[in-house]
Amino acid sequence: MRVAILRYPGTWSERDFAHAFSVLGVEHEIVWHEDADLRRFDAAVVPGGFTYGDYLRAGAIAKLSPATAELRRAADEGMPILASCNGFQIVCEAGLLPGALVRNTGLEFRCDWVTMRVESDATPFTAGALGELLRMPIAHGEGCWVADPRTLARVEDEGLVALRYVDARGSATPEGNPNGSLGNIAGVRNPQGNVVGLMPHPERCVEPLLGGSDGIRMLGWLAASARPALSTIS
Amino acid sequence: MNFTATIHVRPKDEVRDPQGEAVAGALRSLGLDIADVRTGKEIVVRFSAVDRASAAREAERMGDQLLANPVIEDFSVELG
Amino acid sequence: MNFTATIHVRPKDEVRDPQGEAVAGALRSLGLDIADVRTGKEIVVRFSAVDRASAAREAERMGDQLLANPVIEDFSVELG
Amino acid sequence: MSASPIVSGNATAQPSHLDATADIPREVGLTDAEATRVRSLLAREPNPLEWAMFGAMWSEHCAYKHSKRLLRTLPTTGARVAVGPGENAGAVDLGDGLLCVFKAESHNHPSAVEPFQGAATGVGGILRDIFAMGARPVAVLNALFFGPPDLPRTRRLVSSVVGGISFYGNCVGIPDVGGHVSFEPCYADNPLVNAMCVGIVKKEDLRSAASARPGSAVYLVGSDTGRDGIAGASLLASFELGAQDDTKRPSVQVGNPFVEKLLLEATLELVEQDAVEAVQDLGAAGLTCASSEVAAKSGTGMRIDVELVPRRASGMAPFEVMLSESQERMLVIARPGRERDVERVFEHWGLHGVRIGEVTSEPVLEIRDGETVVASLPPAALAEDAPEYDISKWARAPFDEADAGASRSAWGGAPAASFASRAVQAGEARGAERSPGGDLQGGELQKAGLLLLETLGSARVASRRVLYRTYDQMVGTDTVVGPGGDAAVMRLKGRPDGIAIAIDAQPAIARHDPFLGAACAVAEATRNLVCMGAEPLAITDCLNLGNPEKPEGAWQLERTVAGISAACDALGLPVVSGNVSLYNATRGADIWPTATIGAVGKLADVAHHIRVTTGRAGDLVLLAGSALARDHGAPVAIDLALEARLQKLVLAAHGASLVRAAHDRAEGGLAIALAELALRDGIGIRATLPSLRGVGRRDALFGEGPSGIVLVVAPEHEAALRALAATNDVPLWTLGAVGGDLLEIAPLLALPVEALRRAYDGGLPEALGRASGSRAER
Ligand SMILES: Nc1ncnc2c1ncn2[C@@H]1O[C@H](COP(=O)(O)OP(=O)(O)O)[C@@H](O)[C@H]1O
Ligand SMILES: [Mg+2]
Repeated sequence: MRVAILRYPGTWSERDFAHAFSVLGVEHEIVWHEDADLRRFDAAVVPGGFTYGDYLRAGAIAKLSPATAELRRAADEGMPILASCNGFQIVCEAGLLPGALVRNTGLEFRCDWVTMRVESDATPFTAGALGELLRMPIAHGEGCWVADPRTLARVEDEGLVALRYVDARGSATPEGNPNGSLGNIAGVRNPQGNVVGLMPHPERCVEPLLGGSDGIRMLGWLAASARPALSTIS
Repeated sequence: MNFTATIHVRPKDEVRDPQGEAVAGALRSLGLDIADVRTGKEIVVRFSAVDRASAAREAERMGDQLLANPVIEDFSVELG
Repeated sequence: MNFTATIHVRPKDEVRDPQGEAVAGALRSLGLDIADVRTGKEIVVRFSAVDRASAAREAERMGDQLLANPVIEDFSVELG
Repeated sequence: MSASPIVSGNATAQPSHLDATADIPREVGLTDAEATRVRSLLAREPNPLEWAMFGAMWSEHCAYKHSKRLLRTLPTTGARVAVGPGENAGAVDLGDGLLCVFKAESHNHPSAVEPFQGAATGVGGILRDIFAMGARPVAVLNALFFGPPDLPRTRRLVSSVVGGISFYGNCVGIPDVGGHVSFEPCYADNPLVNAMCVGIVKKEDLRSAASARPGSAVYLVGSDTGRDGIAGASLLASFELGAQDDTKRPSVQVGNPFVEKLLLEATLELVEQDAVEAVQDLGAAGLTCASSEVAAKSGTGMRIDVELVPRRASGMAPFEVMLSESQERMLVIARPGRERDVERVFEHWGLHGVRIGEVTSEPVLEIRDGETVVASLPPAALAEDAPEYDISKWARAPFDEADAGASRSAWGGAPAASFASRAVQAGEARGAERSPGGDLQGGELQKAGLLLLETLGSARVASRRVLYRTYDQMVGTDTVVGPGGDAAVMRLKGRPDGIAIAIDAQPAIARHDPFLGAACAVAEATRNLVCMGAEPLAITDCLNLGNPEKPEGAWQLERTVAGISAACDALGLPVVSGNVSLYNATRGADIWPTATIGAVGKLADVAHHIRVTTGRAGDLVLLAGSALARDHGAPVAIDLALEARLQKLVLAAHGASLVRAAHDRAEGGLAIALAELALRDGIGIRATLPSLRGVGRRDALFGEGPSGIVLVVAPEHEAALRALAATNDVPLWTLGAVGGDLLEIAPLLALPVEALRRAYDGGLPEALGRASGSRAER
C-alpha cells in the first residue's frame, strides 16, 4: 500500500501524516499539488492546514489547483481518499463531498479532544468500527458542517454520515458538538464510500505518548500489508 | 479596458450563518432590537477585459468559480 | 418600525489586505487580467427602531462600536 | 498609548519628506550629542536619508542604548551554549547533532495600537527570528499582561490579542504550548504582548547573519514593501499624526501568516539544499537594519538598489523603502553559483523574491536608487557604534531604606520592602515578615472554603483554558504535554530525549523589588521545568520596563538585570537570547518592571517525564522547599541556594523514579497548588498545613512565596525521598494523602473537587464577562 499525501501552499499536516504513516509502517510520499499524479498510489490523503491562508473560505482557493481534477478522477475510480480538517474543506469546496464548512458557531478556533461515534462502516477508513467511539484532536476555526435542508436530509437518509460528535455519554448532544455542525456531523462519506472527510486529526493520535491512539482505527488498515509494525507501537 | 466589479456574496437564506448569529447576539447586548443578521462579503476587483460585455461575463465567472460557494452562498455582480 | 441596514466594512486604502492579495492571485490563475482586489464585509441587519432617524443613528453605532475596527477599517451604512 | 518617545509607527508618523532645511537629526530622533557622534564617525555631514537610517538604527529598540551595558553583565556562556546573545536567537546543544534555538520578544506598542494585528505580527516576528537561524519552529509560547479584567477595554484587548496570536500561529501551523497571563492595573493602557518561539536545527544547518561573503547575491523575498509602520520602532516616530497628507502615513502593519508559512518552508528548503550562506529577517527598521547588520556582522559591505525592491504602494521615496516595516520579508544571501536554485525555491513556493544587490568587500553599505547613489555608510557605524548610556549615573531607588513607605506605587497597595533583595544579595534568606491579616480569625476561619473558591476562580489563578483552547497546541505531533501543565513537554522525533519549555513573570513582586521579581521569575520558570522532570538548560529574557531616563526607571532596569544574573548564577544557567522593551507606561506612570523569562530544559527520556496527574489514592502529598509565604505581591525573600537545592532534589527524586506528580506552589499559594493538583484527575486530597512559627493560617493557605514544590509519591517511596531531601538539605513536610472526592485541608476547609472544577474552569470567562458581546467577529 502506497499513500500519497497532498501538499498545497499552506498545508501543515502533511508532515504529521507522514510521521504517522512511518509509525504505522505505511509507505507514503508527500506530493506537491501541482505535480499530483495519483496513478502511482493506492490511496490519498488531503491533509490539514491553512491552504492559501484560508482566505475567502477555507479550501476555496485550493480547489482551483490541478490536484482537484486528479482527486476527482481517482475518486471516480474508487481510490480510498481521506480528507482531514483543511482537506475536508477542500474536497467539499471541490464538490467531492456534500455540504460545506463554515465558521464555528463560537467564532473561535478550537483545539481540543473530541469524541465521535462511527455512523457508517461502509468506508475503508471505518470498516468494522460501526458504533465505536473514537477520541481524536480537533484544531479548526471553520469546521461547522452545513448544508441546505434537502442535502442534509439526503446525507442522513443515504447513510453518508461517517462520524458524529458525541458527548461523554456517547450521545450526539450540543455539549458534544465543538463547532455547531448540523446533526453533530463530524465526517461524511461519498455514496461509494471511498472518499471520507472529517474535521478531526487521526494523524495526531497514533501514539499513546501524544495522548491517544484511536487514529490507528482509521489509518491502521492502510498498514494491512505491514501489520507487524503495528504491534511495535505502544 | 479597465473595469471595477463588486461581487457581493451572501449566505443562502436556508443555510446557517454562525457569524451572523454571533453578531446579532453582540448587537443585542449593545441594547439594539435586532431581528436577525446575515453576514456576507464584498469583493472589489479591478481588472481589464476587452469590452463591457466580456467584463460582465468575466465578473460572473469570478463569482461562479471562486468567490461564492454555490452550496451555501448566492452572489450578485455590480459592474462599475 | 422595522428596518434593514447594510453595513459595508472595508480595509482602509493604505492598509494591506492579505485576503485581497490571495484572491487576486487565485483569479489570475483562472486566466483573468487582474489589477487588484480588495475584500470587505457586508453585514445585513434587520432590526427595529422608533423611527428612521434613530434607525440611521443605531446603524451608525453598529458600525462604530462593533462591526468595523476603526484603526484599519472604514465603514458605510445603507439604510433600506 | 504611552507617552514615550519610542512609540510604534502605527500611531505616529514619519515626515512625508525629509526636509533638508529642518533640523534633521532631531527630526529622526537623535540627540544633539548623538548627531555629533554620527558626524565624527563619518567625518562628514550625512544626507537626509542617511540621517534617517541612523535615526532608526540608533533608536533604543535597535541599539539597546540604555540596556547594552547591563546586558553584558548577564551570564551567557556554558558548556551547553551553542549560540549566545547577538544572533537572531540563542541556541543550546541538545547533543547528538541537534540544537534548540529560542528567543522571546515583545510586541507591546503595536499591540496597544492595534491589538489583533499587533499580537499577530509579534508571533510572525519571533518565528522569523527562529527560522532565520535555519531552525524549524516547533513551539510558540506567549506571556500577556493586561489591566483589570472587568474593564471593557481589557476585555476587548484580551479577545483581540488572543485572537491575533491564534490567527497567526494556527495558520502557520506552529503549536502554542504554553504561556502566562497577568491582570494588573499598571497594564491597563499598555498591555504587554511577549512571544517566545523554540526551534530545532541540525548543527550543520545552523545559519548565521555573520557569514555573508563578498560577491554573493542579496535577495529580498516575501511580501511587497509598503508604507507599513515606517521606522515604527525608532524615534522618528515622535511626530504627530494629522499634519500630513493621509496617503503618506505609515499604516498599521497587517500580518499575512500565509506568506510567513511560505517563507518558512522556502527558507528551510534553501538551508537544507545549502544554497544560502546567510539569512536575516526584516523587523524593526526594515531593510536598513537587515542589510547593515548582515554586513557589519560579516565584516563586509553591501550594495542595494531600492529601485529593485518590489513595492505595494506607488511613489515611495528611498527612505520609505529603506525604513518600511512591512511584515513577512527576509533577506537571503545566496551562495555564489546557487542563484538559480534560490530563485527556483522562491518560485516553487510562489514567493516574490528579487535580487536587490550584492555583498561587497569594502565595508560600505551603499544604497542606490537606480543609477544614483543615495546613501553610503559604514555598516558598523549603523549597527554597532550607537552610544551606550551608563544608566547607573542617574539610577536611584524610589525610596530609601528608612522610608520604605514612600515607595507606595502609583497603584496603591502595600509598602515596598527592600529587605528582600538585600537578603538575597547577602546570600542569607530571611523569614517572611508577618503580613497583616496573616491569620484567619474566628468567622474568617469558616470562610476559608469560600476564600479558596474565590481565589481559585479569580482571574489571577483560574484556568487559562478558554484562551489557549483557541491555539492549535498539537500540530507538528511533538506536543507531549501542552498548556495546562507546569511546563510544556515536546518530544524530538526519532530520539528518546525531549525538551520542556516554560514562560513566567513576577510583576507583582517586581513592583516592590525589581531584583526579587526578576530572580523569582527565573526561579519559577526553571522550577516549572523541574516539575516536569526536566533539567533546565538556559533561559531567554524579555524585559518590559518603563522610562530608563528617569532615576527610578533606570534603577528598575539595573535591579531587574541584576536579579536575573543572580538567579542564573545560583542556578548555573546561561541567558542565550532576549529582548528589551522600554518606555512602557500607562497614563504617564511606568508599568511595573516585568521580566518575562522563557526557560528550556532537557529530558533524557521524554516518555519518562513527571506526569500531569493527581496521583493514586493512598499516595502521599508533601511540600518540599520553603514554606514561607505571604499575601500576593508581598515580597518574600528568595533563598537562591535553597531554590537550586530544591530543583536538584526533585530532579534526583525523579531520576530515581520516586515522583508520581509534582506541582509548583505559585499564584494563590499552597491551597491553590493542592486544588490544582486535585483537579488534574478529579481526585480529592486530604491534607493538613505544615505548622510554622510566625506563619498565620491564612498565609499558610494562600500566601505566595518562591521555592515550594508539592510532590506526590507512592507511600513506599517516602523513605527514599526523605533521605534524598536530607542529603540535599531541603526541608520536606508531609501534608497528607490523595484520595476521596474532597479537597480537605483540616481543619480549615473541605470542598468537593467538583466545586473546585466549576470555580477553576468558569473563573476566567466570568471575570472577562465572556457571555456578552465582544468584538469576536473576526
Ligand atoms: N497565554 C497563554 N497561552 C497558552 N498557555 C497559557 C497561557 N497562559 C497560561 N498558560 C498555561 O496555563 C497553565 C497555567 O499557567 P500559570 O498559572 O501561569 O502556570 P504556572 O503558575 O505554573 O506558571 C500553564 O501550562 C501555562 O503554560
Ligand atoms: Mg507552575
